[in-house]
Amino acid sequence: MKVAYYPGCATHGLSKDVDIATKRVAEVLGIELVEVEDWNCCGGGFLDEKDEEAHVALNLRNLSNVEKMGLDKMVTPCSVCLGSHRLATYKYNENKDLRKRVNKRIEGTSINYNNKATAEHLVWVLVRDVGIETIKNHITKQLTGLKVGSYYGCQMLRPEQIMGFELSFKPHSLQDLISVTGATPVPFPMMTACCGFPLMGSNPKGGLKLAFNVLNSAKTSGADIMIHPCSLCHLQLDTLQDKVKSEFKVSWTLPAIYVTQLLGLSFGLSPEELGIGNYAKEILKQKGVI
Amino acid sequence: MEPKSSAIRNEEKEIIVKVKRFSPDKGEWWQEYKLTVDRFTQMTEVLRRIKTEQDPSLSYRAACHMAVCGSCGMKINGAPMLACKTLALQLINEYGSNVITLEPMEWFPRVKDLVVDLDDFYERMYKVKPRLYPSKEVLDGKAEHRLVPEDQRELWKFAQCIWCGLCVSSCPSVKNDPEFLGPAAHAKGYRFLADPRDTITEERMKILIDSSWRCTYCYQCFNVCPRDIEPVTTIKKTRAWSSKMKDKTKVVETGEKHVNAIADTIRRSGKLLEAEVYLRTYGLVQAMTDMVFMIKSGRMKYALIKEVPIKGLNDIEKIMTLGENE
Amino acid sequence: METKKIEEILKSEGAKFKDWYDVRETPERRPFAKELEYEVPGLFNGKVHLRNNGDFYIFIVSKDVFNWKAKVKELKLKGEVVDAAGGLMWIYEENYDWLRDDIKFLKDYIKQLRESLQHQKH
Amino acid sequence: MEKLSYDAIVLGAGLSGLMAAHEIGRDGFKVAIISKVFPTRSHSSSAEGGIAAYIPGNSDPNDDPDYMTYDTVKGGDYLVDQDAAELLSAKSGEIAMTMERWGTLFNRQPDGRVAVRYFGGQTYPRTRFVGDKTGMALLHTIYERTSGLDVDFYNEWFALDLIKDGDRVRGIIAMQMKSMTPVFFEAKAVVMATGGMGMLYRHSTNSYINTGDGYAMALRAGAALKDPEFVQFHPTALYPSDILISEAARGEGAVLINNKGERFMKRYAPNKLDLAPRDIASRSILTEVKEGRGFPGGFVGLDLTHLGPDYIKERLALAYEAAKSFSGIDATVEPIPVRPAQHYYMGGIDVDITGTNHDLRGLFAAGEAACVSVHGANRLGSNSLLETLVFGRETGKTVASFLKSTTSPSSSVDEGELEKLVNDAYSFVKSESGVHFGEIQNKLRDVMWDKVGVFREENGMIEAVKEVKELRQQTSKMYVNDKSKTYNTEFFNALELRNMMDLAIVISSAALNRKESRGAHYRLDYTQRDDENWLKHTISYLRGNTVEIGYKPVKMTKWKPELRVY
Repeated sequence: MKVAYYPGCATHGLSKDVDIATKRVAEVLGIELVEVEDWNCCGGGFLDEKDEEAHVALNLRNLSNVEKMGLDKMVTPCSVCLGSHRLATYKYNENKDLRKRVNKRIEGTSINYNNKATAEHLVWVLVRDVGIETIKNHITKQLTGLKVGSYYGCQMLRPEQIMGFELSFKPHSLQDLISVTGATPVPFPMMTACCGFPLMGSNPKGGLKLAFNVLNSAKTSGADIMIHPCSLCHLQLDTLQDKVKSEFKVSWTLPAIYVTQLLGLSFGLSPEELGIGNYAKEILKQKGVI
Repeated sequence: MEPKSSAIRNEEKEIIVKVKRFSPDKGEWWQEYKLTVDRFTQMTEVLRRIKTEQDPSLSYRAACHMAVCGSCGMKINGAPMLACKTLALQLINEYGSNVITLEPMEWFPRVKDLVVDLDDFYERMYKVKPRLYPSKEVLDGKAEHRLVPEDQRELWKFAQCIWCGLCVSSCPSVKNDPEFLGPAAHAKGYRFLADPRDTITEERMKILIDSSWRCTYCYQCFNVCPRDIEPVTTIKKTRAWSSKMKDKTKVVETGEKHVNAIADTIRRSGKLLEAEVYLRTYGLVQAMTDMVFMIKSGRMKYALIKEVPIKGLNDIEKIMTLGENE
Repeated sequence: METKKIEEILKSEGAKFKDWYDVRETPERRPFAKELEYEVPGLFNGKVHLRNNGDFYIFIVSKDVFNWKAKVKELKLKGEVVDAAGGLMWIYEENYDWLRDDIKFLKDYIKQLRESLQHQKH
Repeated sequence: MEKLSYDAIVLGAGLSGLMAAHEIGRDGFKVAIISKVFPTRSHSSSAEGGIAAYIPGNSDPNDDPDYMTYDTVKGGDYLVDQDAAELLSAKSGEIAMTMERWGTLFNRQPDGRVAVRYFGGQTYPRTRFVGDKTGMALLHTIYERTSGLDVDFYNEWFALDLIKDGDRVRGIIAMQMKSMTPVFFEAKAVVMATGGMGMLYRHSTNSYINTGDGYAMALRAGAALKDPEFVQFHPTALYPSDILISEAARGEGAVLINNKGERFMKRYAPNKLDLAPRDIASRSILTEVKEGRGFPGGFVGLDLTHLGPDYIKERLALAYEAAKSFSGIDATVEPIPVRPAQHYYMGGIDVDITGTNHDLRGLFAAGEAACVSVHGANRLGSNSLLETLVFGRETGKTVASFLKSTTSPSSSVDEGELEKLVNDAYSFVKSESGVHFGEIQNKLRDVMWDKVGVFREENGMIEAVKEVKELRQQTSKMYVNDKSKTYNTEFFNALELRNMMDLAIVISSAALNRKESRGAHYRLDYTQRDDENWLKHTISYLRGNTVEIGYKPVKMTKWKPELRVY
């Protein structure tokens, strides 16, 4: 299977381990990830507030490049990049006044979008196109005994009318992926709540509290570790472990790893090959997984 | 003759409705009802039939049964929805179970059964001065408003809030931050802020802008709004007014720095340069402090990756500059 | 510049018109457009609405046409009919040539309409 | 009992109530609005198509207010008071522009002025609209405006009864639904703006809250209802939710079909076919169903499929969306299931064009609750929103001048009588056995639909009167299962049912009495209009168990009755 691959800025930056693990896992599963030719930033979920037309146009540029590559599916590991592209095409199609303004902007650029290429989340491709059964065939190491919180976050699910892969209030894609590794999925009350990352740019205190709410909810529900589907959740939930610890006076950590990092472990790949971070390694060691 | 319409090939199914009931004297309990529905049965009709045929004591609100009055907001199978806009059989198919749960909306205090006290919601709406303040000349009939169709379409999209409360009930920032007005109030506020017929712009900016930077962009309001008014979109649009604001608060200042840094780095390289954005948003001191966490988590090495500008910078320049000249 | 060109076209098509005036959303705001009222004597009247960004529309008011909306399909107009109800019709014109051609067309159209009505009466 | 004093009480917070309160409050009088729902939940929000308005300088060049009046009079089958219709037309443009000034986001022409479109029965286009949610837009505008004024809102308060002293209105007893506390609202004037009564019928496009409370309270206090037999049925309500599918659908070419796939309107209206007037179309659909050519459940199909998906989504957006959301039907591939449903009540509390009732001093009414006789025997589309605002405002002005010239009564209201009214209401809660409201209500809705519905005839209506009387008898033996002292909706539903019964007896008796067919009142045994004997308004009072019927002449100014042909 060949799909266009849009890593996004964070996946090539501070969340590089998401990129590393995703590529390794895709390789094992026989998915050919072709990086989108000369891709640009999707706006990071913020640009639209400053300039809506620029946001739409930037995202159309990526999708237009995908079309030029002769592909129609653009897969991204990052929920914000996903939301950004899908919202852009939704607005472009639904709002004729905005469309007119965007068309003015892209006049004379390389952009030529024909509504063929769409953005999809890596998890959707894994669950729907590759299939749980196929993934199962590649499992070499059962992660038995590991309790994994299934954290969905926001934009892989919402708005449901634009994402549409699964019920936003009753998702199960991540639980399915956890189950296949032999680990125990731990759904928890705040598994679809916001991690607070988008609030860090304006109200970091509030953002941190949201992160704590999520981690605490997973911890209380019995998770050892959690997986998530987003390069920005990754920064928030994993990097801030110690900040949360000191700010909210708790003794535990609840590391967050990317979904493909968990899959990779069950494919027998080493934590180093998957770029797994320090906090997670510690827990995985404790639990005898590595 | 076999009817051509599938409406005519109706199916019927027995469902079990589990209602989370409550009254101040009896407390909380779950109650089950069984009834047969067809593919057209709205959840408001399910409730009406329970009430008139099985249990008259069940309390809920409902009026228009066409998603314009906003009375029947509740949690259906855990999701905040209007009962009228939800078909019983569709739920059963989507959730793969013939059991449907009904609960009152979250966040608002319960009054009885599915009825909640919406005063908190209304107060939020009144805070944004939810009415047009037209110019005196127009009110006196000495002049007439004009409003171009493009503006009418933009504003009408956001003006269709039916005060149902679903977005506020499911908003994490409402629960997290008392200074945040909530999604519905922001939609209402923006609808007037951006209305060229309004005259109290300064006051509206004071009411709305600080709060707008307290939203966490989780898209839940967009997700649950039964009228598709996209409150989060109005919050984004409100933030754009920050540059016109005097006496900015801390959150506004930080937020603006953050977004400007994002826009600048994208324009320069086509990519979002995280390290630079971080530095410009929080300043050097905070950035140094936070570096400790970066090192601890083991991702300091990634912070040093040097991103190469994209080749098509001409495109980016064009896309982003035109916006400033408009 | 734009106003002069529109005036020239109206003049050449035999229309009478008054001065341009500014339009704004409220009296306090800056104008977003200019308008000019015209009349093609004995046939129809209306105004030209010229936006600050250069977009312009012509408004046709006719006592002869019962409902423009029902006629849209048979009108061979260059511009796009953006609104029509009863004797009122708005056309978006992309350029001056379109404006000129559409006024020409409508003059003929209404003349012919009257003739055919006369014909029916006889 | 706690007492609160006001100059005026407005009952109902829909368009007419809010407009009336706005006018009263503007004159500095102390006014309270009492509503059993939060204002924006009122049924005004369900209005779709638009509000008719002749706006000078922004209307068809051939149109003028006289054409508008003529359309209204003819549409009402000449039972319209022509002075009322003239007032409606004359004030239409100004009221629409007032709403614009207050912020209503009317659809626009490219130059930024309010746009206009055609609606059924209009000689020239006059309908001003906000997409297909005009009622919602207007209601929100006027609530937003009045909520910023010095007007007291009592939302989710349920009114029990009108209090009078001789023939003078003294106020209202109402109960806060949350706490169930009864309060006497003392006032010199009461405006009934309580809306319609669709819940009396098994099928109705109305909200669940439209239970005719105002009509019943007025009747019990001794005021008359005018033309109570005139109930409008709309032919195309969505099955089974009875959400209105606008006439615009058939205007754009949609076709009614029966279970044989046959375009059956050719049997009933060979020329106009599917564009036949509302009453004829309603009768035709029900005939098909009765004769076994409907679909199981009792509906026919409204077929749009031949129009093509793009056209449907652009021109008939609401019909498309409603069918999808509420019936799970994709109108681009299969017919929309429709059937007639009660839609509007032309009858109402007898008032003149100032909104004044002449039975009780201090009683006023506006909107659907009132019968100003501006709709006659059949209302035209786009005229109801207009009526609520024009006559809401007229009524408010009348109340303000009434208050200026009226002194406070010297005696105070008999406390014992107030207590008795509350106790009567509470008797349902106190009873330990009897019938539940739901059982009686469902029976009532069946009787009204089957026997005082689209088709009427002598025997059926005699039976209806008898059955309604029996049900009304049972109502007094109702009991309320829920004894809760918090938001006890069962208790309020029981009181609503009591109101519905008082109204039902009047409707069925008046319908039996009128021996002709006119507008929405269609009798199989008298199929023609009879101007000689029946060009007059019915005036009906409820005295205990009997309905007393009298008449009033129709006011004519310019337009003599002629055959109603379209």
